[in-house]
Amino acid sequence: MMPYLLLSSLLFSAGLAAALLRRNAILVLVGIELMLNAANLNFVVFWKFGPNPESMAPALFVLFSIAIAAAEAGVGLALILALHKHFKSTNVDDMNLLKG
Amino acid sequence: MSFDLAILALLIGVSAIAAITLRDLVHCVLCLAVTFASLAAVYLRLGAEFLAFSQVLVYVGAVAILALFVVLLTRTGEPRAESRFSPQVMIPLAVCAFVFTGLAAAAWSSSLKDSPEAVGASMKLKDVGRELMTSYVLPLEVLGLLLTAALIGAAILAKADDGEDDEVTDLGESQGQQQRPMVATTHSDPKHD
Amino acid sequence: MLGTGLIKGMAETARNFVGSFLEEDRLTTVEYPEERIPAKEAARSFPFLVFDGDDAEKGLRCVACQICEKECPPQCIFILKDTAKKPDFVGKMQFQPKVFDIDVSVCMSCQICVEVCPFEAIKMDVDFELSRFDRFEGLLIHKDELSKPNSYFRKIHPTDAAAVDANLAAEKAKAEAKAVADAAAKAKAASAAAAGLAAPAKPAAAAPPPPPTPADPILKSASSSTAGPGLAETGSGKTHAPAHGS
Amino acid sequence: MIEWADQIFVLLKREILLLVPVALQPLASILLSVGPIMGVFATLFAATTVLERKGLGRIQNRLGPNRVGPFGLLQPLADGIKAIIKEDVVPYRTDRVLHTLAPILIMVAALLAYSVLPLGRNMVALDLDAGVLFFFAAGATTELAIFMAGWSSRNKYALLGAMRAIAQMISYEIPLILSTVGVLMAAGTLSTTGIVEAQSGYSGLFPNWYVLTPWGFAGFFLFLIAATAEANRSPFDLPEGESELVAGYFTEYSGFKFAMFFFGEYLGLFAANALAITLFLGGWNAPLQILDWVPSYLWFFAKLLFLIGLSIWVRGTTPRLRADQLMNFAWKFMLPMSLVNILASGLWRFTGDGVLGWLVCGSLVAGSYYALGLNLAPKNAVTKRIYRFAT
Repeated sequence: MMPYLLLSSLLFSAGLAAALLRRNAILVLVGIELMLNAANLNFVVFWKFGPNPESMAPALFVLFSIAIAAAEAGVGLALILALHKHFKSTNVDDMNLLKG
Repeated sequence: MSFDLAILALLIGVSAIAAITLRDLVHCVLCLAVTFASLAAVYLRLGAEFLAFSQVLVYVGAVAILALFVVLLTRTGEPRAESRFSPQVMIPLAVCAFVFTGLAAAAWSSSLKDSPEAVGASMKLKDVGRELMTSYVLPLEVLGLLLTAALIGAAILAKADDGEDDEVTDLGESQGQQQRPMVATTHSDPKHD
Repeated sequence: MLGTGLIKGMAETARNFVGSFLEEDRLTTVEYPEERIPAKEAARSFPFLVFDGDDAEKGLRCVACQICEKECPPQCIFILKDTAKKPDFVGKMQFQPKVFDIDVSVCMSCQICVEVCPFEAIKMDVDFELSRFDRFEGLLIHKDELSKPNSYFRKIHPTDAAAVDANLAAEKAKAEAKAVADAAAKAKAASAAAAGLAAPAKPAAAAPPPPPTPADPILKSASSSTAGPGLAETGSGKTHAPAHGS
Repeated sequence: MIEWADQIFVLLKREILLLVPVALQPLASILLSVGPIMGVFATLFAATTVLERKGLGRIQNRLGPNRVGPFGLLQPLADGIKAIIKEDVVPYRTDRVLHTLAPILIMVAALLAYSVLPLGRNMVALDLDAGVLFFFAAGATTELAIFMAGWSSRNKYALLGAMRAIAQMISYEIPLILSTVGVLMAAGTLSTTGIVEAQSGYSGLFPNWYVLTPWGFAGFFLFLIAATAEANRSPFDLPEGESELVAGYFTEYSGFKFAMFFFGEYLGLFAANALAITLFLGGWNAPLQILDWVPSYLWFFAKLLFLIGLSIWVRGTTPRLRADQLMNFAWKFMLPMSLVNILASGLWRFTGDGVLGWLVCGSLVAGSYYALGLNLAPKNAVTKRIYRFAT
């Protein structure tokens, strides 16, 4: 169980680093996706190693999470496109105006 | 830790790090796709077939492709010479290291640490479907609503708004380089660094 | 209704598919190296040099006037004049080319050389199978290879050749008549000089009366009208045997 | 005897496995499943190329290839040798790694899909619980490979072709998956072998295939159309429209890499056709009960060849769609039609396969087909053009 959890921690920290460090908005979104995936991996691991492997709840939770992540990616990328239309840039540091 | 898991872990680690550090955005997203696919392999190894295939279908087949499209649609001329990372590097890195150690320590001190793998457990599709249609039918419907809303929202957000275009271009020209056609910019993509 | 057009189209292609096995007439192509469609009379590939008689050196019509060389748009013709002269078809002494090269990799088959040649010496060939292993030297065709007999020209372009032959025959006859007339005048002058000494000898060269030399356009139109049916025949004739598929 | 002929390959594999030491048996089992699949479908690819060229030739009143070997049957061999010994030209500015990986990935994705296809009774490499989902997951990877090919070439035609291909594949993936949902509902499983089992047996003279129900019939054709679009075949071959984009996303590929793309494309087509057989045409089941003695794999390949012939026929008939027609067809016809089809297959479960079922589901499917077709028809009917001066 330990290797899986370490792996998911690594994924989560990598995603966090991308979200905090990268300037490009797309990569910020990529980091968020990585963090979501780390959480999904944890769910599956806890289902497999946990006390109640008969329950389907973790699987369904991951399924919902995947679906929501897809929606989130779609809206997020559309937002980036809209921002790019305004600022001609995807650099999050450029988006420092409070007006649209 | 078995051999195949070691390979998968290595693949996930390397591709995730590559996905967040590479300069070329297309490479980043392709590495991200590798991460997703290897994660699906891990799910497969854990006996969650259905989740693994959903993961590939949704993440590799849709999210990564969508991200690639957006990368190509948002290219503006030559990439700027400045660093691809934010100016303050140390603080976020410290935060990430802290989060990693925290998570690892939590995992280490967990009471489930040495719990055995449930060998026979696997996600039978029939059970998943039955649960989905009985106890989780409301979340499913809400999810459908959410996806519809996201679809419409994304379409409206990404739609070209003709009315505002004039002032937008003024703002854009004052701020950055003029936009070049997509194809030409991908050609002039320098391979330095 | 949606899909009817597709079904109609698929029925048509199915008819073609089945029909191509049943009716040989449907097949629009021939199996090339074994069977070939005879060249159309107006076909042209690259220029060649015409010679009369059997000897390519002696009968060559080209007089190395270099008009074609100058007129050639892509400049694919190269001519070197020979110092020696030779008699042309009427017997007049003319220059001849020492070197006559055509680079068919450059030639664009425009036929301008043929248009400008005053001696009917350069004509368009129909031979298209000119692939060589050497791209530079191989496609530079020299005089000996360029020279082809008039009979070949008659075979590939019968209408043109008939007109050209009639034209040349007329010119030759005109020249001969002139020669005869000159000779007669000379003899007359001589006989006038020797007046009364001898009976006026009839010119021995009792040349046959020169054939009527109609003006060129008339001749051309006449020949082309006679060649009309022949042209039509070559145009429609599909002489290949329907032997394929078996 | 009949039993033996049907199961000869299964028995053969079992016998060979017994000769292998126990430690190596899993590996040997994999190889014994993968090797024949690759061999058989590579041969089928070779046969299809020559069949397609001859068929298209006949459709256009030509002879087709007939030079290499008797009746031109060795043509694929000559093509293969040519592809292998041809120079591999890689443009200067390409992204080398991606440029090399793309054809490999496209082949891997196409071959992966074969692991869940039942080629005969007990002849499936991987009997997964979620086999159909696996098939679509493998197919989704193809898009990534196409993008890699188009983007790494640094060629505007390649990039445009890749973008078109991806947009088209994403649009048609939805009706492709939705058109299978009716079958999945009826069979109650996502396992390919389970679906074939559900279609075995005969009611009267006819087999219990899903194509012989109103929703199955519509679903079959929806699936075939969507699969044709997924495989980028005519009339949906915009991504590689020669008249516009040179060769689309594999413009900058030559030699063996090009052959791999070609191979991958055909493998994708075969896989989609094989899945159509599995889902709608009863898999390896015989069409008539009295023909049950013919080995099951022969039925499978006979059906596969039939569908391949159909796709060649369609390719020889249809002209290329315009981009807006392509998208309109996907979103305004295929998608609603497949949704209606799911509804019809749900109704079928309650009405049964009697007269009532046929009446209700049949009229639902036919009516929506007619209505959606009307909607798709051009607003201004095309009339014969009249020239004022030319006669």
